[in-house]
Amino acid sequence: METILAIVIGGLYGTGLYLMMRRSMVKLVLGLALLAHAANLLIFVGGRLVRGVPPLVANGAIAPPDGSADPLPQALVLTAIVIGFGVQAFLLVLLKRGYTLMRTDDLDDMRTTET
Amino acid sequence: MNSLILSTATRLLLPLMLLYSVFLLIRGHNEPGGGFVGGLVAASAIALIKFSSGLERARAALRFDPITLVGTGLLFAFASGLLPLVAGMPFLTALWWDQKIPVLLKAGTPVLFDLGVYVLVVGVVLTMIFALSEE
Amino acid sequence: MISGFALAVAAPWLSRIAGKHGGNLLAMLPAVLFAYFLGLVQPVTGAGPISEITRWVPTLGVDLSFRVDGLSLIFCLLITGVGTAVIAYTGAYLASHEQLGRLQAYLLAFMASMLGLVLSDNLLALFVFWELTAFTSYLLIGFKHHEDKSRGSALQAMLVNGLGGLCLLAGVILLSNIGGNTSIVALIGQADAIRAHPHYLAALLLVLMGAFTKSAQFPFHFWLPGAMAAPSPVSAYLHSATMVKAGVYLLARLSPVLGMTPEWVGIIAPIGALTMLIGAVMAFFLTDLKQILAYTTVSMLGALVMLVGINTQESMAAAMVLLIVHSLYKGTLFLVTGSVEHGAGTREIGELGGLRRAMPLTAAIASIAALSMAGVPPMLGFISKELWYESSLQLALGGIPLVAASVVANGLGFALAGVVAYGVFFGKPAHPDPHPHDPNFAMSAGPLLLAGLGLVAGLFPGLLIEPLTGAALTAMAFDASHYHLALWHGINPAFALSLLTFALGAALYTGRERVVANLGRLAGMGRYGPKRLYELSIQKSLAYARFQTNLLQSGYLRSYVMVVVLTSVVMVGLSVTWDKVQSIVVPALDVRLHEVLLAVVILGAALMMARIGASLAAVAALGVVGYGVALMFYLFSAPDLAMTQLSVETLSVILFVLVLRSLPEAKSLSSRSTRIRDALVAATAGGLMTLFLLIVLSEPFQSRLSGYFNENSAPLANGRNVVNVILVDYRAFDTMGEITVLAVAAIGVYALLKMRKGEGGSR
Amino acid sequence: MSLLLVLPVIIPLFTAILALLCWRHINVQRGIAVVGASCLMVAAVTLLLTISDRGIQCVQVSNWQAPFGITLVADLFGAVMVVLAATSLLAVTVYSLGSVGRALEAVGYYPLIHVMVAGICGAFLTGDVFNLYVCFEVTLVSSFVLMAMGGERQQIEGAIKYVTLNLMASAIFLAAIGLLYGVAGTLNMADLATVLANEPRQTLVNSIAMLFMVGFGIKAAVFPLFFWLPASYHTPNVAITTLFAALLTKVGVYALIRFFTLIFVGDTGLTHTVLLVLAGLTMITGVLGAVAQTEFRRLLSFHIISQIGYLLLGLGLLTHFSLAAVVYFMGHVIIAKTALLLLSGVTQRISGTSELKELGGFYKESPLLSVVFLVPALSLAGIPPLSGFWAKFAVVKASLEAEQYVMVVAALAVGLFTLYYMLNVWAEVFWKDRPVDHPVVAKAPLVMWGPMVAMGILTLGISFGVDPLFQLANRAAFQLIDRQEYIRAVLGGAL
Repeated sequence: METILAIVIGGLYGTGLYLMMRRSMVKLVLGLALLAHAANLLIFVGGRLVRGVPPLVANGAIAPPDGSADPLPQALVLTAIVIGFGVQAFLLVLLKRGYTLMRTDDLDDMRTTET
Repeated sequence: MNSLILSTATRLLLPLMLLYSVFLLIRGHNEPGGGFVGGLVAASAIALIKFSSGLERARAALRFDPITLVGTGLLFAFASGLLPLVAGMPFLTALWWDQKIPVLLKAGTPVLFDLGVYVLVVGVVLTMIFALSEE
Repeated sequence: MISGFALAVAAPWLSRIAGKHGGNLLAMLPAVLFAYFLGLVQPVTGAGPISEITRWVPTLGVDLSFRVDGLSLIFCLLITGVGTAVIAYTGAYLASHEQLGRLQAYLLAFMASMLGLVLSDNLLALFVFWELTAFTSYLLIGFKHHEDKSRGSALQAMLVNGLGGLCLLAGVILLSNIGGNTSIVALIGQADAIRAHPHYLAALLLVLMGAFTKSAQFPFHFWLPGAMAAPSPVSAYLHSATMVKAGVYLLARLSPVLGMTPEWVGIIAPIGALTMLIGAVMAFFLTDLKQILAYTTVSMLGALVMLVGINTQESMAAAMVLLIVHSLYKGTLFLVTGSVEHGAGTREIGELGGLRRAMPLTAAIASIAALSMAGVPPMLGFISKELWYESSLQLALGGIPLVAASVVANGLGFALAGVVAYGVFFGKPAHPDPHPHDPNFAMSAGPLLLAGLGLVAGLFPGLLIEPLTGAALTAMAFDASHYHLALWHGINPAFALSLLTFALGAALYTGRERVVANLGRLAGMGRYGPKRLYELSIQKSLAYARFQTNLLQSGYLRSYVMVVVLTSVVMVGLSVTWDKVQSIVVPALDVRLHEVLLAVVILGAALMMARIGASLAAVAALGVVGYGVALMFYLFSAPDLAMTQLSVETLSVILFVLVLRSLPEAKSLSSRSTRIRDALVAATAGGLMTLFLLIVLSEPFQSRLSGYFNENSAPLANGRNVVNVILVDYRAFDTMGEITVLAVAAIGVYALLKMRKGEGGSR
Repeated sequence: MSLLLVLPVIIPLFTAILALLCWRHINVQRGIAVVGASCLMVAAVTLLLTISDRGIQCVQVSNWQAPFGITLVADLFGAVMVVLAATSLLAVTVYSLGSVGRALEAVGYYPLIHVMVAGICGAFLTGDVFNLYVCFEVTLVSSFVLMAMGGERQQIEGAIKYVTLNLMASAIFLAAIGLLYGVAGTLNMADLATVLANEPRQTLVNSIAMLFMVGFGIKAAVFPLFFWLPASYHTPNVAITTLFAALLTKVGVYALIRFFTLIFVGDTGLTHTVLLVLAGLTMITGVLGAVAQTEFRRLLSFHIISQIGYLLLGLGLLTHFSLAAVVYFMGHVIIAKTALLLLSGVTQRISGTSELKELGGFYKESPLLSVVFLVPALSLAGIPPLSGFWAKFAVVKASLEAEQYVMVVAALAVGLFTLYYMLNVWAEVFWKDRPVDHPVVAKAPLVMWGPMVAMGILTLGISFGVDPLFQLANRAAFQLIDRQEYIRAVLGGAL
């Protein structure tokens, strides 16, 4: 299953990057969102996959059952998801503000600071 | 948006959702859940008021300025880190009270920390939603 | 000695206070220093060098070790002596100028740096002062800063010197690395080893670059005439006694370390000779007094460098005497030019003549100086020329071109001495000016003194010059015990050459107008000189810089993204080797149907986004990806993640919709070929990532951390949800950061939406 | 001790929280911000002195032993960086009182700059790879907001590019962490250093190292990943630009230095050669970019890039002396650059423009300003005896000793170009007469002058105090090159 997910991750990176190379600001944001998904999945898969044994300690037990999933990548991904959300919310508002100011979604029109 | 059904439903749902959010917060240390998800549920409860009865009502129901909630949440989490410093331990060391408080299972600085996360998430989400709806 | 130097360094600040009280007061400082150094002549020539060390940056091998020997003493005396004259002169010359105080401050700072340069025994300290002289002279040359021309000249001087300075820096570091020491005295001890080192030639060339740019040798000579934009007293100081001589000083100073090799003689002497000729010839065709002086300076610098290049005891002695002579007469003549301009209002020789009557004192001073310049006995100039010829004649066949060049250059010099003194002050008044007059005391005293010294020194060479040059020769590792200096050397080949020089000079002076008229057309060739090269290289670099910057920094975000992606692909691709790719182990396909379906849905939704672009449908597809990922988390034992991802995804979709409803439907903006190109790049990057991940996944894996978390969560951390315990306890610091990010994002959203247009007010 | 190490993070964070709670009271926020920045300064200096006294120190946040919890480690290099961050923050905070204006102050300016510095200090002190990512994000998000804060068109344009490229960096960084964990199974830097030292799969580690290099390279504005910087740095308020210029790219460089002295030193033949090549190209493109500019702050933006090249050069050489040079260079460039940017704000305030063509006359009008310009500008151009000379000298010497002659030539040539455009600025802004159609529009308040002059004096201070400072840099370099002290401090006998 790791192999398949590796392909999915590659696909997410590819489409994300493709969207980022478009001229539309909205596509850019969508692309970044895909990139974030890809990175999160990558960390998750990097810690290897385990089916159906979450790292929870049963009431009264001392440790999670043997063969339970690696909890650390999960914690890392959780942090990354939340951070990603914060960034994305800001990005969306930036996009909105940009559109209100410039009345365009075309990134090629946004070169006034450099030319 | 001001439909009667929605506002009635909200009035009924609101306490339930808030309760559920607190439940998620508390159980988080032992089962899936935690401050973040709990906070999101609580925030959506308030957001529901906004959609049913308008921004002013939602603000009134919240009582606090959401930005202040953000600050308060950070402060709680931060304080849970500072307390151990007083006891001569490193920043954010978990300290636990010996006595078990019923319902809450055990009380300690990690719980305070999670509570901070909860409050902050409510503040953050509502700041965003309120600001976006004021446009 | 240290105290004297400290005072000089403090001078800029002193002068700022005293600046308003006139230049005479400030001239006291160099005068006192001059007296002080004069007092050192006896001990130094008698008992040998005096040195003193202060630690400065021992970590980098830089100390302020000052050492007074004959060589540095000659320079010190020139620097302070001419400095006294110049500073006193300046106070009167620019009496009413509002920035006089600053100019005086720069002059004093410059003097201090110059002193530091010639006194330092530490190569790096010497370099520090070297650069300081360059910068202070930059400020001096650009004194008339409101004029474009002044700014340009200052920049040009600074850049040429900067170029040399950088080479010198490399040379100095190389030299100290080879010799293992930064003290010049110590390096002299290692001279043989250094000359035999494979890096010798590189070090020599780098040092020469420094010396040649500073001393205005061909092809770097052009900055010197350009620097004439400075006020006359500044020119007098920079171009007679100080700045430009620093290069000669450096060569002389390092000759015991680097000299005495075929490379040294073979490179330095010809360049010196060439510079000498070019300077003299160019000067001959000019009509502006200051420019003439500038080019003759170039010529004499060439001569000095040539003599140092010949590197025999005689040539070094000749160089030392010539150095003194030149400083004295050239300083005088520059100051006189200032007085002439001050009095007559022009510097064009065509418009000047017969000023003798209106400015008798100035005329007298100028004549004395010019005689020295012409090398007529009994002036010191005559002695130097004799020595010069003698030392050149000692060379075997190779010396013939040098001798010939010297005679020609001196002949031209003789003629030009006539031009600047006789032509201006005697003869017919060419352009009757309303008020030419002799300047006041402060302006006359300096030149008078300098010119007088030249005369006295010529008559009594044994008095001061002989011991000084003798000590200087000792400093340059020659045995000077039998060294003797006299005005009259008897009738010998050198004297014959002198006579030849006079004859040539006289002929050139009388025939000057005809020669200039006939050859004047050739003067246009100057346009193709190194100055043009300098301008071109600046222009071309600028143009290239603009071109490259516009190319790279195009403003197109998509090309930035593309470059970043390609860079990543190349850099990572560089390191992924083929055998690694082959080592990928595809595990036995342990899959369930619903998982594969889920994977296909995620991938499909993502690909759909790429096709449909920017619309609510794309947002829905993004939602599908997000929920799919959440489900994947759930399937693989991460309920917390699934829950979080689910709620976050919902929230982001809501935000997306809230924002997107105010935006128009996006059109497809790129052409088909662009899209294909981008898709290829993106696919390569994605494919590489997959490959990379597969390589990693093929390796066995053992977490070093998770076992500990699993064992201790319940007993020690009081939590049974290990992931949550990690978040609020083991790695609570991360979570602290995470919620801070959220808080900041909220502020950001608030700030962006609340800010009204025009409130930013930053630009 | 355990307190001292966390103070650089919690002081600015606490300051930010307090300021956040006083959302509506701007004057209170101002007070809190200045007091907070001063406290940070005191804490940072104390930290540095302690480290200098007792060697590398570390603390386990949450009190779980390394490598399981998150370790904060302060070696001399980290402590120096913290002091520099605190210095810039203090200068910029005071400067902001006069330069930022109510509009920005009302939407959280002060909390944001303090959060940003908290993130930066965290990055300098953390001994954990993932925590470094979190600190980066804290820094980054606050910088996003600061960048876009004015809400003007230019800023939004700049911010979009800035945000996009930096988020790419984050995504690459995050992926690299995932892969690294997938190979080494740990996140603690010291632990990683020991694990990877015995790692047979060097080519795999190399690839991961490259991924980190790209991620950090974007943040450090290395060629050819620097585009976000010139696109955006000149758009926000000068105080914000100054803070960014002083610290943001340096965090990237810091991370590169930390990773490529501590963790990825197994195959320096590949990684550090690549670093050298990038260093040369970065220097040259940066300096050419600066030469082409006609606006003060954009010129300074490109200048930042060329200076990054010098820092990388020192890292690429990876000798004890070259690293010492880097540490000193870092201090020099942050201080001198801050001084110069603050000055650009003053000239802009007075003249109402930052186009070089439209400026002028300051030499005549303000000798003080002239001196405050010349000192850092010449220092950056490497004129002795100012700090930049010592920095450049050390780098060139290190390159010569390593026989990297191409780098020597590049470094020296870049120095000449730097001199050229610094003098050009001097000629345009100071020597040239003030253009008639661009008269003086305002006066700069004392709170703007103060920090600017102070940073100028500090530049002189590090110039003439070069010996003790370089000794410090030397010791810091020893700790970097001899990794054992670091590893022992973290893993053996921790608090």
